[in-house]
Amino acid sequence: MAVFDLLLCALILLVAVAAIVGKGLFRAVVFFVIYGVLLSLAWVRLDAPDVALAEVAIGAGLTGVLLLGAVGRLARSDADEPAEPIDWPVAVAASVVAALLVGAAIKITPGTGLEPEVRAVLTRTGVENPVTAILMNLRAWDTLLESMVLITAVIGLWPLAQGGDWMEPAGPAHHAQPGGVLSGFGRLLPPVALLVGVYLLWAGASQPGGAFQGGTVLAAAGVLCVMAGVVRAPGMAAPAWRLALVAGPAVFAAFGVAGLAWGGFLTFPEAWAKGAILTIEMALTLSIAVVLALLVLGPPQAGEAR
Amino acid sequence: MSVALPIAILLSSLIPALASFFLAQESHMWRNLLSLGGAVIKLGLVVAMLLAVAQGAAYEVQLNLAPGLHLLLRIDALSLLFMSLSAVLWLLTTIYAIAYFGTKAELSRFFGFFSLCVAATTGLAMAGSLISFFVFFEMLTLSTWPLVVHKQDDRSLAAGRRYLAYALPGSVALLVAIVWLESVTGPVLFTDPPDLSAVDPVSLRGIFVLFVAGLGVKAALVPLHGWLPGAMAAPAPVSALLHAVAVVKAGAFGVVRVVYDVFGLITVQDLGLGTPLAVAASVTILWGSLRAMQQEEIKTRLAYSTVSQVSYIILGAAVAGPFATIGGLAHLVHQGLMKITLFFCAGIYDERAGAKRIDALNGMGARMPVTSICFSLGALGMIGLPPMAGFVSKVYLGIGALQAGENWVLAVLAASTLLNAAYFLPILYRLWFLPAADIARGDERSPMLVIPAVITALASLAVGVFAASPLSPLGWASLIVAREYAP
Amino acid sequence: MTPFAVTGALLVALGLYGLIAGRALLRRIIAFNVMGSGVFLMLGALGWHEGRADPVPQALIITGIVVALSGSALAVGLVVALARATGRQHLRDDVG
Amino acid sequence: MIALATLLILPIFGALAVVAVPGQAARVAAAVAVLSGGALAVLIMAVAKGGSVQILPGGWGAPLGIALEADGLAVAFMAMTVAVTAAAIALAARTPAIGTPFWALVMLTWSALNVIYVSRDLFNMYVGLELLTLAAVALVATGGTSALAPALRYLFFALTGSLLYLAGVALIYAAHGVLDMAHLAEAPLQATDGVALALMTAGLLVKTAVFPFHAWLPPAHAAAPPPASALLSALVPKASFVILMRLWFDAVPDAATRSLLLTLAILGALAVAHGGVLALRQDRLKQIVAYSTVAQIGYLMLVFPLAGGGGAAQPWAAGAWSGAIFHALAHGLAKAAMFLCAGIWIMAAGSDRLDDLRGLARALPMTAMAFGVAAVTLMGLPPSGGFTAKYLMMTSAFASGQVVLAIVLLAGGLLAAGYLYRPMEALFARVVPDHRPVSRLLQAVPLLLALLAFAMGLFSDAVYAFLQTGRPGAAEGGL
Amino acid sequence: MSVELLRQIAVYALTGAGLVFFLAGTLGVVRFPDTFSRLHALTKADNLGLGFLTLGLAVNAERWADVAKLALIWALVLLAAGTVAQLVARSALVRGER
Repeated sequence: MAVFDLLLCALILLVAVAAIVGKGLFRAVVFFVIYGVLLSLAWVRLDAPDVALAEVAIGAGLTGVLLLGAVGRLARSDADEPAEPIDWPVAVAASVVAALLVGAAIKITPGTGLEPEVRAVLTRTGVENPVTAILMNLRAWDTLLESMVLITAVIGLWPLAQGGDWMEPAGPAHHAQPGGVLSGFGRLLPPVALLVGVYLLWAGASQPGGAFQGGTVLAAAGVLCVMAGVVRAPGMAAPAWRLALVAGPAVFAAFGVAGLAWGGFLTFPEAWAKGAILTIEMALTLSIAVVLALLVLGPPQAGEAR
Repeated sequence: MSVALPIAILLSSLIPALASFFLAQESHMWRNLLSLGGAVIKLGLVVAMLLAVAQGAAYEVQLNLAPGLHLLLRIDALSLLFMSLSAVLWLLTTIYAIAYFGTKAELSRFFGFFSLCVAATTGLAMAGSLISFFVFFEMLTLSTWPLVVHKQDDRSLAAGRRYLAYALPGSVALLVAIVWLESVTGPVLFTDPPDLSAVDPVSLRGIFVLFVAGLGVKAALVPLHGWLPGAMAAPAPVSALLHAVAVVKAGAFGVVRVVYDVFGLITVQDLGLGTPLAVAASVTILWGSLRAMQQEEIKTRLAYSTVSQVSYIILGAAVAGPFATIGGLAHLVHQGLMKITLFFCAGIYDERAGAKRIDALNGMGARMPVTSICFSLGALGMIGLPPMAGFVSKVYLGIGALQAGENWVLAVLAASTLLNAAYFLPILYRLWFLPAADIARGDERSPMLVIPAVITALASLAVGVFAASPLSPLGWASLIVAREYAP
Repeated sequence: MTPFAVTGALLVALGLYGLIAGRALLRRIIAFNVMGSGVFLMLGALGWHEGRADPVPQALIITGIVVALSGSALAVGLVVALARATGRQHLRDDVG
Repeated sequence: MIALATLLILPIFGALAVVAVPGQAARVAAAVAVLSGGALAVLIMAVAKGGSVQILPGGWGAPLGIALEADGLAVAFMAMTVAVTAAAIALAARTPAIGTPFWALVMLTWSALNVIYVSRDLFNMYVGLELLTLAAVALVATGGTSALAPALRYLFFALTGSLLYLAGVALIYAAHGVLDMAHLAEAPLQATDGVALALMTAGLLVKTAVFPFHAWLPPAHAAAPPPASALLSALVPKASFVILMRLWFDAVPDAATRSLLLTLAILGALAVAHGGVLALRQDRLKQIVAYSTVAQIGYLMLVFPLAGGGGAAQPWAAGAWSGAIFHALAHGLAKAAMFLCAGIWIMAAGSDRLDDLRGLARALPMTAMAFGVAAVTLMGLPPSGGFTAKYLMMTSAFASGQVVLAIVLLAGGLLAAGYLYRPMEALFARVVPDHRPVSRLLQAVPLLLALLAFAMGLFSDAVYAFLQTGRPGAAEGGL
Repeated sequence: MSVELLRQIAVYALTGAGLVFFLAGTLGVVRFPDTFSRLHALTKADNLGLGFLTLGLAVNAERWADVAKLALIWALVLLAAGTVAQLVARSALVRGER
């Protein structure tokens, strides 16, 4: 198996170099998506299925779509894109950092980390999957802040909209032929995606999965619906979208404050921990789906022919 | 150890200052009431404190800024001397300023910063530790700048820029000296002088030089006096109170504090710093007088005269003889009274007769007799004609120099007396003996301008004549020297 | 699993190079993501011990990936807005 | 404990409420400001009486969970944040060009700051830093199309900084198996910690915009709308500085080598010089004030070499450490006041070019006074908090023999006088320009902030004593 | 020749065939001149390859649930590949390639 790992590592490095220093912006983005997929393979080899799922869904998937959309909008043909000249002083600095990091990575003998402690406490967290236990209970404060980071990204894009206000639907106008293949595909896939997303959310308690991975799949389904013209793109005008956007962190924070009543900030009583976590995760998945859809579609551009 | 009085004195000018900032331009009545009221109350409080101190009362207030950083207000004879001088003169100058400005613009701002300045000066007088002195010293710099640039024309803005260009590096030098000393000896209080044994002589000299440099800017020692003549662009009340009393005296007062309460006279002599300081003061005295002779305008001539006169005080501090110290301290008050009279008269000439240049003063004696008499009294006093105040301080300085064996100081005093005569007598000659130019005008119809000048002129006369009595500044100065610094 | 840790370290350096020396803004965003995933790979690989992966780094990495996405989304939004407003695709020529 | 939780959660609910109900954005922000003020008062009392207040979210505590602790330093910074943010909100309420995103981003920046101040967990600080960065960059971007390029440069610098920091955290976790600072302090130093700490420090220096990583700060802070730049300049770089202080004073005090202290001293000195000289050459007020931030941040870096320089003669402990915090607080208040003044003058005279400001002292006296008071604080002249800071740090410098650093402090003060005098002189020009009147109430906002900096100077004894609660040992002993 | 051995052989045979078809598809993409023929190669070969691969994995899977999941994956990928091929073809047409 070591040969496979070495081969995988070499491939990852090669694709990463191609993405960063290779010729052409569109090629770089394609290489980046491939890099994401290879990386999730690496996570599978490292027995981290949750991370593999997150990496391929969010890292390769959504970020890839984001970048592809951007390359499309920047509308620069690839032909005249020169390969970037090597900037030697920075290269030297980077290689020094590389040397330091590799040296450190080799010197560190991986220990058990906090794995035994987590295992000991797992039963009291209300979920079986240790990663979800950490995310939703042990380090719940990090996850709440992380969902706020997502909201910040959306609000950050808000002033970039044409009129500085994001009242029209998100993203560029889409024209899919009504009877065409895309609209057909757009009607067929979403129900399945919905099923997979909810499954991922539910399975998160005991197997790899969880709010973020589920949310991403739902977001992808949402973006597809918008592209297929099945649904009008979400926009800040509709209060429903805004509430959906805010639901996740709001529920999470509400539970946090409620926790003050019986133990402490963000404390879930062990009896209802599983129920509480699942409610939070459902709200979180909804919010994440809406946020990621808005992020991928980007701020509204009125009148730009797609 | 009652705490209320010193704080009350401080507040008596702080509260009017802060209040008048918020007054509208039109409410002259309220503003005048505030300033005059503040001045009267302060004078009353200072007199009350004088009487109490005479019966042996003592005052000390400590406001902790940081554990080592105490704002200590402590009353001793020296601080009382300087405080009573500034209280009296502030009242007179406020009256003068109200008449001088009438209804010109930006008066709320003016009187606000004016009272803030006096608050800083009294705080400085009462400061009981080096750091408290520095805090008020800097507040004085900051509150004087808006007064210097009050007219907001290019000339006064340039003067303001020069003033800060000198004052801020000066404050840096002073701060370095303070922190350098305190980092070795711990916080320095004027009550118990720090034991300087821990500091090696070389850095002790360095600290002393930095002290003199920092304070010298305000005391207008020669190389550092550049800002003073330019500051004459400020309106008359500002140059009268600030550049004759508050700011300049603060520098001299600081040097006296440092020489006596921080280093102690013996250490200064042992380190061999007494003579160089005396030389610096003498150079300033002569240089100031020489430059004064070349000035065309009244106020710039008076400014250079201030530069030289203030150094008498520093000379008194530098010379080791007790009489010199008494002479120097007495001169602190004498010079204040005489110089403010001259500035008042210069202001009246400018305001009433539009006479800024000296050659415009021909025949003013006839048209403005009272002002001219006051001016003459002040001028003669400055020259040091017996029995005027100037003569008393110069005599004591001379005797002190003899006691300390510094005979060359006598020559300096004599030379400066001649130079004073050289730049004051021509003015007197023009006032009384030259015929008035035909278009000359001028009247003394505004009593509120003239009365303060008369009072200060008479005071400077009385201080000279009744010098022997214990109540006079001279008597007071000898009390200070006897009680505090028996060398 | 040191090979993955070493790869992570090299990816960090590669990403750092791209982030600083990149001319086209989108390329710098890609470099940012590569550097981020490099750090996560290093963190994850060093947490792997005899067949069992330490769950704490996994949770941190999932949080990190989502944060990296938000960063990239904001960056892409800004780049597109800048390109549409000024037609410029890089920050190199002006001061900085 | 309830008060601390409220302070942490309020801005988060505020941000969510603003997104949910954009119409009431200004009112929500005002309500959050008022309630936070109340919670803060309760917290100050609690910490003053009973020492640091701790929260263990989820009840797990370190090393598994995250430990949050509000000690003197954290509560002081939270207090300054409440004051500055409330003032910025007050001014923004009356600035026409402010849209809904601004309000939400102010709330988000605020919550990120509170998170960072109280966090004791290295990764939690990373998430806080990222939330702060994205909110701050977005705040800059609200400044319109001219603000896009500076915002992007800010984002790339900040993201590089965060990832360098994260790389360090990864190495620390891999070597020690622990993220909590208290546990890290007890664990023996490992061989790889040198690299990890170097990376983390480099990352944090980039985010604090210390020379030579400061290129992003002036264009970004000048391009943002004035209330936003008040928050950006006064608060955002301070957060990563707090983490740097926690790292070196709480987590690994004995890992600090001579070379590190020397480097930080040199970078600090260069920042003071570079920021000051460049500020002298700007002709727009916001540029001057932004470069002044670069210079003032240089002072903060001097705390590392100066710490522990108290010496026997001083009757106080941890002079340099407390001085640096005094400086950070006083600078925050004064800098926010200055940017709000700039905002008011832009409202009145239309632009912040120096020659458009000529004569405004007569037209808007209160704002000129506020700018004057803030300038005095930045120059470090008494009676301002800036003076107490400079005095404490200078005494430590002299006592520990590092006189060069005292010279840097003084030179910085003079440079500040230099570049702040030009706007003052322009304000005091005689010509009264035609300007739109600004209500006195609005002018009072920056004046209040500036006077707070003075009050910090006058009552510095109480503030000093408060800062000592939960002070790390290394602050007195030195690195 | 236990059932187990037979299963192993079947798995290897099927996955091997799948890989061969993937290889063919990739070769097609590299060698063919224009977009349409590349698309042709890609969709045909890769889908077949995928079919064999999924069969091989299904044989290898222990539980029926996994087989169902594999079938779902196979169906979805086929659907996606078809749609994408259509879209790429149309955009190539729009861009005027004949």
